[in-house]
Amino acid sequence: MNAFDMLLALALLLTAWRALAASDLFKGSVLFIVFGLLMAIAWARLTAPDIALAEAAIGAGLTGALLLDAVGHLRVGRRPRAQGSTEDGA
Amino acid sequence: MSRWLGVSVVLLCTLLALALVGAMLVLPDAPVRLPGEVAQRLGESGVDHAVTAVLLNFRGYDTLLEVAVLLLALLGMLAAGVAPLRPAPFAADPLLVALARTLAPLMVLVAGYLLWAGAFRPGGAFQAGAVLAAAGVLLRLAGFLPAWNAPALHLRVLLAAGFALFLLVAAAGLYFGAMLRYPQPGAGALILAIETGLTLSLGLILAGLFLAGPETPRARGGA
Amino acid sequence: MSIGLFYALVGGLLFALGVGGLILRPHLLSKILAFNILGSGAFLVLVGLGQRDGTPDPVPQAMVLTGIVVAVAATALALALARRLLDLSGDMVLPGEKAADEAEAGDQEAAPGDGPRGGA
Amino acid sequence: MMTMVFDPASWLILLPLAWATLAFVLGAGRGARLALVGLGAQALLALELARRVRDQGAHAHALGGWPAPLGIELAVDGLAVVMLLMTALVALPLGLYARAYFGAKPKGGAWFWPLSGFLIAALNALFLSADLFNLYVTLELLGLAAVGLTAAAGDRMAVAAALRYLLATLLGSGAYLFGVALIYGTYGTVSLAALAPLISAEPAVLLALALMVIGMLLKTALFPLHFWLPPAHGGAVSPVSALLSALVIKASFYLLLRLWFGVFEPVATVGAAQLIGILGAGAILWGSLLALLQTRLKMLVAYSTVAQVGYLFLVFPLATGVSPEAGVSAWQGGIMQALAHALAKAAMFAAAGAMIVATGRDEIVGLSGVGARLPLTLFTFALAGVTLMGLPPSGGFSAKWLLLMAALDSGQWWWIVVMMLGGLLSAAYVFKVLRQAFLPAPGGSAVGRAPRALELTALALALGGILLGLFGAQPLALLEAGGGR
Amino acid sequence: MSGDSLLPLAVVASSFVPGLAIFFLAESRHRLRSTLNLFGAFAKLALIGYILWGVLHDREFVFTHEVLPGLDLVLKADALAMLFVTLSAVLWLFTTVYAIGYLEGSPHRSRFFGFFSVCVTATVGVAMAGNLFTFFLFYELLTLSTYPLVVHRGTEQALRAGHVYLAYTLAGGAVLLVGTVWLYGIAGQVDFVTGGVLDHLPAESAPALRIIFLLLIVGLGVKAALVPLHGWLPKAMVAPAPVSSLLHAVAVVKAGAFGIVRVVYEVYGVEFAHTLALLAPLALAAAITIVWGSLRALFQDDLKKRLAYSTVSQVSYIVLGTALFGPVGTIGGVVHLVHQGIMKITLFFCAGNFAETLGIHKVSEMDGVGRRMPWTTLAFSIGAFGMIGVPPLAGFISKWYLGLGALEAGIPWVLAVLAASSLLNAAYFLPILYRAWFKEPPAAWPHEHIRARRYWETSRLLLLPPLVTAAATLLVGLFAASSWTPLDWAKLIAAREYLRWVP
Repeated sequence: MNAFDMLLALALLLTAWRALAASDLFKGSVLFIVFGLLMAIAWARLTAPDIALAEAAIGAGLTGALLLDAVGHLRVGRRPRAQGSTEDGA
Repeated sequence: MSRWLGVSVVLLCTLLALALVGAMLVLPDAPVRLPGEVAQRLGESGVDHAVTAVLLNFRGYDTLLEVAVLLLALLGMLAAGVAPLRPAPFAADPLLVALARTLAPLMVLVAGYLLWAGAFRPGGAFQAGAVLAAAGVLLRLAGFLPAWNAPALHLRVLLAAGFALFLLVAAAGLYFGAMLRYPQPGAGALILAIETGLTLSLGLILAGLFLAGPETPRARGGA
Repeated sequence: MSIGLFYALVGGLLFALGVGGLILRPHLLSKILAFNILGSGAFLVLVGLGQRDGTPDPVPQAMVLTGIVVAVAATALALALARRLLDLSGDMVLPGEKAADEAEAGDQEAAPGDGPRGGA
Repeated sequence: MMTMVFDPASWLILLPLAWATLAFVLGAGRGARLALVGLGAQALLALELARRVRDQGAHAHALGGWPAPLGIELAVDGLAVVMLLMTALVALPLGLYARAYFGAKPKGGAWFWPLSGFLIAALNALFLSADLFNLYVTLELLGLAAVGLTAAAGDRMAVAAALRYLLATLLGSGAYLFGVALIYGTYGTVSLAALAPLISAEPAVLLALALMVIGMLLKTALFPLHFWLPPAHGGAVSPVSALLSALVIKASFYLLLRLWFGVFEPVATVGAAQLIGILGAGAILWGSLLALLQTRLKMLVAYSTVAQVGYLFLVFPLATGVSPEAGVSAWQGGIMQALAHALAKAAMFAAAGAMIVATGRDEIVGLSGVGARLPLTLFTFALAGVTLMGLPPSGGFSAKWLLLMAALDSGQWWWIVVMMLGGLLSAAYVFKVLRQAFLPAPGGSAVGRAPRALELTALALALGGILLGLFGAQPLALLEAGGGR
Repeated sequence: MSGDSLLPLAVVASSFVPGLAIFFLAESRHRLRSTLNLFGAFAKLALIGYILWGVLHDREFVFTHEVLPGLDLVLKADALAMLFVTLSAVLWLFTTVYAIGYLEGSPHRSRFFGFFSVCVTATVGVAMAGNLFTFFLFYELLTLSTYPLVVHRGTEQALRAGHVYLAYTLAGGAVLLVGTVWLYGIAGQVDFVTGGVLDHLPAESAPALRIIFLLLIVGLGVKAALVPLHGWLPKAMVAPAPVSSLLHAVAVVKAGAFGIVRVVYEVYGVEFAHTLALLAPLALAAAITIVWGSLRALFQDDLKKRLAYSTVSQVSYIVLGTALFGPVGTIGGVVHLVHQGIMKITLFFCAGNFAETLGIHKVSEMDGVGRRMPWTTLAFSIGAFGMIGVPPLAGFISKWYLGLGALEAGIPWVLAVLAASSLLNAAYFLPILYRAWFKEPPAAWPHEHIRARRYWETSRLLLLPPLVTAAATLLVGLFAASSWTPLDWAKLIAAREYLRWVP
């Protein structure tokens, strides 16, 4: 354990906190991706390269992409409802 | 949710955090240590990389169920009900299209490498599958792949193939004395076969988690 | 303190943070984020605590690989359902938590820059 | 070597996984026949496994040929076999029911078969697993399958309910996973067999137990963590409601029993057990009261589940830190309650589904005329009600008898008061439905018919609840033979 | 398992199986339904006849089935059981005949007769229960199977009555269950054994045993309609007449009273109960019920309600006899179990006939009904005189033994209660008889459903049962001293229960 670990830990906690606290969901999602990448570094520090790979690809990459996709849908999706949608009966 | 409840949840979580930290700080040494045993049995596992050996041999049963979980997530999405199939919903950025053209084949290559590497160094089916899926998503974003919410038969076969193969091997293990037991000389080959099947199916499933999403007003707007 | 134990402690904090967020944040996306954070916390403890004597342990590492895949599966299903809910109701908030959503929005306007109430 | 080829324990996991996968490949709305064959075979396998346990006692099965703690073991004992039998014998009639139901009302049934296949595989795997981390994976498998089935109803309420359910179940398994992590950190293994002699009252172990217990309480929907259950069970399509209420919540309860009275017995305290008991009492009273206040039939039945879950948790105060006789009584009573509730609640949701098919609505006031038009279904509902009220002869009564015996033996009279009050309240909500159904149909409203298969399968389940009361000695003997505890 | 051990099960099944079959019959199959009903009733009688013959030849008929470890379902044919079983089976036959006539053409008959058969099954089970658990099982089955009968008409009033009925009986059942489980916890399997099974318990369990006794009596007292637990009975009068008949004469109230007899004699043992000083309070409760019921009966204009309050009062004669320490009192109580059944069923059959034939529901409408329906009124008169205790009718025998028993037990105030009750009985029955026989009939009856045809003042199926039971009221009184009468059996039972009795 050294200063780098300390910094990484602080960064992890901070990004997690901010990701949850963000009232802007896009910002939250981006912060979460940052969190995932930081996690990947942490895994590497724990001599777990397999997890680091998986975290970067799946945890940060895939989950982050899914989240951003959802945020995108949310931004577009909310608008027609506000104007009074007619086609949502289906 | 009342303010009072919020404050008490914060308080409880703080207490939880303190308790967890405190408890972990006073932990004595663990009486059982598995790394030694893993190293000792690595020779019998059929692969040289310890994590892969645990993942696909010693605790292969976890992995079998985990693939079922993935398939299940996709099934759940399909069951939640989605609007009928629509064509690619929006015109993609030309830059993205170019990127996808270049990157996608490269990613398939990387996936192949990861899969092969898993036997003796970090890597394996899941990472490879994730890269494949990423390629799929990229292609989707570039408009090369349609969204699908009612996968056709051939797609369903491919989605299930990896898991089905794994399941078959698990059942065949019974012949050798226990579920998921690999015959001694062929363990390495079997694991590679399973991993190949899984890579393909996992890539498809993970990509499917994007592609099989319900249609949203954005898609409607494009239609 | 070994590096394993250190990250395990961080995992404990992340877990508590995630639990608080999951309970307190009204928006579904925030809840899903919170679930992922609490999951990451648990993974860190699993590997970190297991390696607190300094030797890498492939067993918890394999478990975490499994766990990450399970988590992404759950996240994908949750997001798909949330999008479906958006389709059907026009919002991504569970019924009954809407009031809290608005109350929270009010809170944040009152105290901009203040952190979330969900956290350790 | 050949002896393992027909190992029923392994096949109980492999078979449903196989037919679930095949049903997925077959496509939406298909796979019913395949599933029914699978369910039938599963019932035979479970019976065969029960026979083996009765004759040869408990045994373990090291998967992949790797014994614990390196590998994962399946543990086949009395308790596991009883739960497997419960699953098999409830799922088979429900399968027949579902086929008839989706024949009459295809909505929400497109992916029912693969999803329920995975659900059943998850249940079987969970009951057999002897590895804490593997149990986590089975919990997630179970949770996602259940959520997928809930969401399949497709309407706004169902999707919202499914999401609420998903978040609750994820939080529950998250807490459990954290507990597992702490246990692995403390002892270096997650095998139940390896842990059993090691467990001691370390702070980390107590925290782990607390987290795992809370996680399981959330998944079993014990008051006041029941908020997610009524909308999910009440909002799903009827065959799904039956599966969820009868079987799924039993899985986390089973796991809790396993942990509390198994590896963690040395550190489980009377105070904590009493606390769980108080929550159970709260569930009995609050759930019954809310059931009585419901205007929708399926919500009433769902709240009844909240109440009945309460009885399950009386096991903890009644069997922790008491005399061996009282402990055995309570233990048997708790398991009897799980079995009885599985049969009765499956029957009740199935009967409710048949009534909804016939009347076309889910309101209790709409049931007038059901008594004349669907006497068999009403009779089924009443029989299921008998079990839930704990009247003899029924599994519910046997459970109540054993729990009362334990309460008296251990001098904890306060639980008796709760149980008696709960019984009367459940009579009130059951008869609320029966009374409405006895009323003649108002002019102009037409009560249709329900397919005969719906009525008969529901009846079979309800009769199962009664037969359990008459032949309860057999499962309990099995429990004993297999050294369930 | 030998045939003999299956016979008690067969007696129970002989009404259950036809009952189940009837549920599934189409509404229009009334001929098959009647055949099934009568077949069940006769089969049961035949089986009982065979068992009676066997009991006489010292054969044992016990069916045992393990329900839970240490908890058996036991059906057995002992003297007390056979007394009640025979009564139920005989009266079931008559009631079935009556009900077929009564419900002719009304809807939901399959449901009615189905539950009716289950109800009889439960009664027979209560009678033959060989231990407290089995008794409880059938006792609760009785509650469940009578509820649909009480609410059979489906009117708002019937449903309300059903609610009250359920509230009382289920709460009573819960109390009984607690008492039963507690007793099992203390004493192990609580079998019904002549002379009781508890007197070997250590002295320190006496307080617990007293509380358990209270719980059991309260639980049973609900069905036996002991004041103040009787509130459901008059309300349940909305049920169709055959139901009221069976409920009052045999099934529900009698199950409660019979349970009290079992608990006092064969669980605690009358001598042990006496030692624990449990009998005097029970006698007092019975006495209060007797007087209170009679008083309330006096003020009812509704004929069935008057009869209902009369039941409240009369059933407690059984309890009173049970609580009188001494064989003679026991004989009085046990014999009244049968006598009250025969008399009360007669009265209810007649009340049903008045209602069904002429639409008469109230005492004030009965002027001159004796001229229009002489046979029914005659039967009614015999039942009423029996209730009052006029010799040589059945009721007289009961009251005679109860009086003697009171003297024997040294509780003379019971005599006063008996006298007061008889006076009150006369006060509420005689005006009815006076109206019916001596007043002028009105120009038109309230609602004449069935016209008189030649000799038949009403439908045959309605008229015959009350005539037979009225004749029985007379005969069991007249020939009380011969063998094979209820009195004879009661004496046999009493002789067995007092093992150490030295008069």
